[in-house]
Amino acid sequence: AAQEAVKIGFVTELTGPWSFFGTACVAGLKFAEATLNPPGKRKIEFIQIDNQTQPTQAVAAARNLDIQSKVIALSGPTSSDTALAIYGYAEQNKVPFLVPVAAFPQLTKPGTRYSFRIEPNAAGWGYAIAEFVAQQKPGAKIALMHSDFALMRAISAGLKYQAAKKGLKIEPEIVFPQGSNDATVQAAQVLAANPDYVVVVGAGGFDNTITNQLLDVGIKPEKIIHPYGMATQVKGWGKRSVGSLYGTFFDANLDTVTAEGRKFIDDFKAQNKRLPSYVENYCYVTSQIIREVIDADPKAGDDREVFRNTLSALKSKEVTSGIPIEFDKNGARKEYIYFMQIQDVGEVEYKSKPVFTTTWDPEIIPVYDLVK
Amino acid sequence: MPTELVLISTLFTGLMLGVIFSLVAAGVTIIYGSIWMPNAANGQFFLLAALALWSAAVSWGLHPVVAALLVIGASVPASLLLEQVLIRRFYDVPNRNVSYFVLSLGITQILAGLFSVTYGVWSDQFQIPPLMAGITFLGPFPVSNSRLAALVTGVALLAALFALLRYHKYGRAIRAVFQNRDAASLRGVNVRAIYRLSFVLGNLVVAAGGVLYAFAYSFDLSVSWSMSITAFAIMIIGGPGSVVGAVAVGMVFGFTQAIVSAFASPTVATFSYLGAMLLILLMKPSGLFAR
Amino acid sequence: MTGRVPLFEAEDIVMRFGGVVALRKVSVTQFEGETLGMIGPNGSGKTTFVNVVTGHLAPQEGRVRVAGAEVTRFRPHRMAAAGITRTYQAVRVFRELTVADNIATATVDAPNRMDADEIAATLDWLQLGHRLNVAAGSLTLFEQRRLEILMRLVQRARLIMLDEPVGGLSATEVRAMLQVLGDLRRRTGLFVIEHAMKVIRELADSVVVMLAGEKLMQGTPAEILADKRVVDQYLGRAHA
Amino acid sequence: MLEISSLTIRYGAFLAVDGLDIVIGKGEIVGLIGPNGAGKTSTVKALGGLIRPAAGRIAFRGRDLAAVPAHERITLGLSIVPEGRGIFARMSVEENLLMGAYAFDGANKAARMRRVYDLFPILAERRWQAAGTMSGGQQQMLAVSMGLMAEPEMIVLDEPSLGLAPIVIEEIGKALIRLREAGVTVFLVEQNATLTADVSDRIYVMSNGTVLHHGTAEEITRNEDMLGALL
Amino acid sequence: MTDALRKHGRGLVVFAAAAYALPLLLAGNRYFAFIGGIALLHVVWTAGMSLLYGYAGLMPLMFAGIAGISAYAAVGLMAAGFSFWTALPIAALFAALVGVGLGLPALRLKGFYFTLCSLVIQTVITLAFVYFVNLTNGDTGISQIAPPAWFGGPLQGVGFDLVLATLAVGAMVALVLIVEAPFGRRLVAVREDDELAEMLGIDVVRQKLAAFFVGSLFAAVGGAFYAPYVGFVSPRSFDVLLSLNIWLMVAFGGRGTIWGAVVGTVLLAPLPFLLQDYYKVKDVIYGLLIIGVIVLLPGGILGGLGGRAAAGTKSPGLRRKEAA
Ligand SMILES: Nc1ncnc2c1ncn2[C@@H]1O[C@H](COP(=O)(O)OP(=O)(O)OP(=O)(O)O)[C@@H](O)[C@H]1O
Ligand SMILES: Nc1ncnc2c1ncn2[C@@H]1O[C@H](COP(=O)(O)OP(=O)(O)OP(=O)(O)O)[C@@H](O)[C@H]1O
Ligand SMILES: [Mg+2]
Ligand SMILES: [Mg+2]
Repeated sequence: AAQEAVKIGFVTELTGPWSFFGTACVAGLKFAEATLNPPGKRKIEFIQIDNQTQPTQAVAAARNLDIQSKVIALSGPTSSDTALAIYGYAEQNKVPFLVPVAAFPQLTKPGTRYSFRIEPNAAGWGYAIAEFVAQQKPGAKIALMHSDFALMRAISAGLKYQAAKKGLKIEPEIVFPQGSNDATVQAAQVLAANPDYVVVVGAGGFDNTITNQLLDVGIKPEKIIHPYGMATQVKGWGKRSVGSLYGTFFDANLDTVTAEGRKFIDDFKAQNKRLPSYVENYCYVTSQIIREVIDADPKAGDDREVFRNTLSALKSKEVTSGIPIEFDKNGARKEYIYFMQIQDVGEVEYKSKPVFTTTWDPEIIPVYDLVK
Repeated sequence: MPTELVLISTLFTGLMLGVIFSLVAAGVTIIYGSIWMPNAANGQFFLLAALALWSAAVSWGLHPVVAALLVIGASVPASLLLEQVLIRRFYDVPNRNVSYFVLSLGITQILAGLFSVTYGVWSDQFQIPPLMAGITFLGPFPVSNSRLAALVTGVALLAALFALLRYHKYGRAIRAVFQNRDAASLRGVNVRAIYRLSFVLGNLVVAAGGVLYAFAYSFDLSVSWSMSITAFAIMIIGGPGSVVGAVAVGMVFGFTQAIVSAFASPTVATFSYLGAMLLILLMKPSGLFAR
Repeated sequence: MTGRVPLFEAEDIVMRFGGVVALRKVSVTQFEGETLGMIGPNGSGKTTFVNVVTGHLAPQEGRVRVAGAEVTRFRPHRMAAAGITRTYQAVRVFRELTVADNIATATVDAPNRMDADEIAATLDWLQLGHRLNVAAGSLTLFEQRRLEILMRLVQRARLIMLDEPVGGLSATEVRAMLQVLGDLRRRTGLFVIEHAMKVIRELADSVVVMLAGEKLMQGTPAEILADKRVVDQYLGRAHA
Repeated sequence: MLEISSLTIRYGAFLAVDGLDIVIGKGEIVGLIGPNGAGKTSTVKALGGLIRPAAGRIAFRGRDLAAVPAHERITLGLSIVPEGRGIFARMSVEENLLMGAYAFDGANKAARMRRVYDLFPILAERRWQAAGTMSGGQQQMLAVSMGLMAEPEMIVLDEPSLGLAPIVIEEIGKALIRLREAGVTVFLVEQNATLTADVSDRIYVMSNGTVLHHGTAEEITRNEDMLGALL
Repeated sequence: MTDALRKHGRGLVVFAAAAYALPLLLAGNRYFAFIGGIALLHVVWTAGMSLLYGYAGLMPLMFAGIAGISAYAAVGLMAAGFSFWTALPIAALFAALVGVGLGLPALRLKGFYFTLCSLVIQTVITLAFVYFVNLTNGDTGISQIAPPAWFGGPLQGVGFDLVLATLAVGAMVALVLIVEAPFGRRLVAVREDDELAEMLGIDVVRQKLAAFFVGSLFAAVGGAFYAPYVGFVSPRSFDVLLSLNIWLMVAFGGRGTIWGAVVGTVLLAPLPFLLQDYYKVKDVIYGLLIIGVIVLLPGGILGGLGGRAAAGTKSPGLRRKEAA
């Protein structure tokens, strides 16, 4: 009998300040949808709603999908504030919620039951940066520049925590308010402090501004570390940033990409005239996970508790990279990051090589206390 | 050497931001001080210019200077069209400042919506290719020639604007129309022409601010609203309608942001000038340079 | 002259605007039952004086007393409560509100207001009864001037300071207004600023002459009209 | 010089001016007096092009003004000093005078200003003062001076005596007579019948939007009834 | 007092009937009921704005900020162990007082400068919400706000909607009573000509402050209920756009008319939700709607014709000379 399709609510940032993330995510999802519904399997259908990068709209959209469309699970947000807003709704109303791209630790704080996160948490990224720097140059001095966003605060908190343990010095630390437009003076301050590394934790266009101004005053690209890098960001930093470093969870230039991952990269590049990066990958992987949940237990398509339990017990691998997927009791994944060094930046593609990779347990550092 | 470095970079930043703030606030205050329109959409116009420049220079591959001139030039027919279709309808309305405010909110909403669905997906990529290559050292502090050029152009524009309003009879006519419209008309001032001219000139200056900003910094869509608020704050403190006030206070804002963010923190800087505004208003409610 | 009760006493008032000294040590006392006039060239400080007495301006020096109590820096609403009120050189009513609403507004914070019957009688006297539901802004100037007075009367003001009450009225209206004011001075204290000598002559018991911010002299209308300085500096040949 | 025929002005349904006819010859001082709300200011506004008449014709030096926008009328030689003075309060005296000659690009403004300062020396003394801070009388002189900066063929003054001290009114009267001697036509719109009678060659008496009486100043002042009503 | 109720009685009864019927009619669909509840909350806000803008002539654009302060305060108090019903009055009072404190410098400004200044204040408040992370949790906001307790259980669903209906009706009754009381008359006088009002014995500063306090109280009460109703607050929940929207709803419906604000609210508040599927054109539609109203009905929907007539009665011909 023709079963009804399984409906998944996908609330993401199609407009508003984070729409470059949301639309990238949707681009990744599109590729997965092409192979998502092979004949003979129960159909999975994504219902997309824009949240305008607005938490209130995100809650309303979640409510709309839950009640009007009767979705079995929610997914989609790529920004921590919208994700947290939906998180509250999902936990209160017992709707399974699979977060593709949002790194704020509290999304999987102890006691979380219905929310699951694919992306490693941001405090962990900071931890990883400290590990990386300590390995490159013990006792190094790090200049930290970050925007006053929750995500950026979380990264910085992790970095500071681990840096102290590893005997690294953080100086200066510069916080920019949201909507900043200038970093000239701060670049000069960084130059004056002469650090071994500069960690640039910016968002959107401001990331480019900081990077440009650091390069302008003569900071060497090899000293600059970005905690995360998407294809568009790398393009934004441009050719003169060759040599600088960025963290990622999936990259076209990784050694570990699987055959399916390679095909995804090539197809995506052909269609979008740029490489996919971890955002596209995670949204691609999200649909794969949902498929596996529905296949593992047919009842998961009709019962939210079953869906939740099946997802929680899932042991799988990212089809694109072969990296294991497994959730802990709070819905967090075993975490990992790659550090890449940029080799060349072109119009469509860029070249970079992995220089460091590390994995850790979600609670190796006290993330949930570090970041409220 | 390090203190000198920080000092010079602070001065440079103060100037750079000050010039851009001044341009936008001057544009806003010209329009307010002639047709009595508090244009909440000025930030969107500012952003529109920056985005148009990006499209022209990056997507169409025009030379940055050509693209800049094209964008600033295009603001004239665009303003004229808007004036024809909407602005002039309210010239004779009694409390038109409120009508204009509502109208400009509507325009803000429309432009914000359009930008968000068109340019939104590239909002981490807005950078303009440099105007010129190379770096100049101001003492120990290196500045890219491109930003230096933007600064010099901005200063020149402000000087030209100042001269126009100060020494050309058009400047006096704007003030006359604002103070006593019927009387100005009886003295031979074509009031509607002055209105139209002011609207075009004001927007042109705002667009120039947007273009220079785009050369000096990369930007994203959120810059529009913060620029609107900043321009309003500058206008109120400087005394609505006063271009001298807009430039003076614009510079103060630029330097405040630079100095406070260098010696305290960038976050405090944002608070500081808005707080300063409240303090100044407590002492002098009509603004510093009220005409 | 003992036994006379002062309505207000202004003593050595100095009022400066930046460099301009609008009032230089001006002292004026008005007694109950007396109508005071004030004349003087343009810019001699007449309106400023009223502004100070009614609390619109705080003088740099000097004191204002009402019923023996110091009220120098009182704001206008407290002066109104003390019974000291004024009209404006440019007529001023709530233009968008009806006449009835204007009157109601005048009574809303008046401690000593008239009751409904008295208001009705006053309305009749000022011939505004038929205009109650008209927006005040669409009254004629003369009607607006009468409404201004009415709004002070319903508060039972003890003193009304009138700043050029016949300014802009036509000759016939001036005559009618003079009658109104003539009756009015029997009901309440009046202080009248005017350039129209006729008004001063007919109403004032005593006239203060202002010149360049100073009180030049005070006297009966006949006395001041005969003064050479007043003729030379204010009235001109035609009135000599 | 000026010919107003069947001028009609409406505000919505309200008829403010109703078929007004006035003729003014070159070099005359003509007075227009009438009570409050007679429609005098409305007439002046129509002359200045600030409101559009419902019907009628205004011809200045033979030219129909209907098609001439407000701001061009001054270049034809018609200079209007509006009710409430029409000065620019927050500009200096000198800037106000320059505004008076705004429409005359090629003119020798310094020379014009000198002539005005000769007429009202107090203005020269106060040339840097903000107009709005001057006394009423000085403001009125400035307003007349602004009107003269256009070196007009004809000047129209709407209630120049309003709120002025008697001696200043007298001064203004003298100034008007000097103007006539210089060949300027004067149209004096007033409520102050004394001033008008003193300086005018002819007087129109207006009420309820139409001309009630018209005659030489002597004829009007000799008419006992009217004298009673006006003075 | 009874006069006021008699005068607006019909309107109030109709409004109350509609307000209570709405949650009941929409009870079958929690999503639509939620939108209805949000609209009722907005009625509380616009009632306060109506008082300030329509009657006192003040046009503050910091309502969202005040609502936000109240919401954060209520959530904070609840986290500290207070019940919602204890937290509500404390938070609302606190927010209204903070609003008055912040508004003090702005209240010295005349007319439109006050508005622009309040816009800047709103921006500062939003920045503060982001900046004081320890109090507000920064830009991530606070989620999972517990519903208020209500007769032993949590206040949820239709129950909460009916409470909001009561709140909205209460707000409108309060507005009617205030407007028709002497206080309302004083406010109108201050709006029309504050100097003259003062001359007539009205303490203008006090009236403005009182009006601002009362208006802010409306904003604050709405804000305190917003938090548990939506279950989530963040700086963006109370940003300048909300402030502008609250004011727009009043202007849109008709300034200075009791029911205009309600009409404006009912039409505009649900729009962003109902247009959620049309996100590409949503803002454009909203903008065009605003422009359309200001061009075609400058006085707002209810005030439309009245507004025009009022503008026409101005007769500058009667304006006499300005003070020298
Ligand atoms: N707010 C002010 N700022 C600056 N100067 C002022 C102010 N108010 C009044 N003045 C000045 O004070 C002086 C006195 O003005 P005031 O209005 O009292 O004159 P007046 O006697 O009422 O004149 P008039 O008969 O023309 O009404 C004038 O020189 C005037 O310019
Ligand atoms: N803009 C307007 N709208 C409606 N009515 C007006 C307008 N302007 C003037 N009026 C009316 O037209 C009539 C004539 O006004 P006008 O100002 O021309 O009279 P006036 O003779 O100049 O009177 P005054 O001596 O008071 O200056 C008056 O009744 C006035 O109320
Ligand atoms: Mg005076
Ligand atoms: Mg007149």
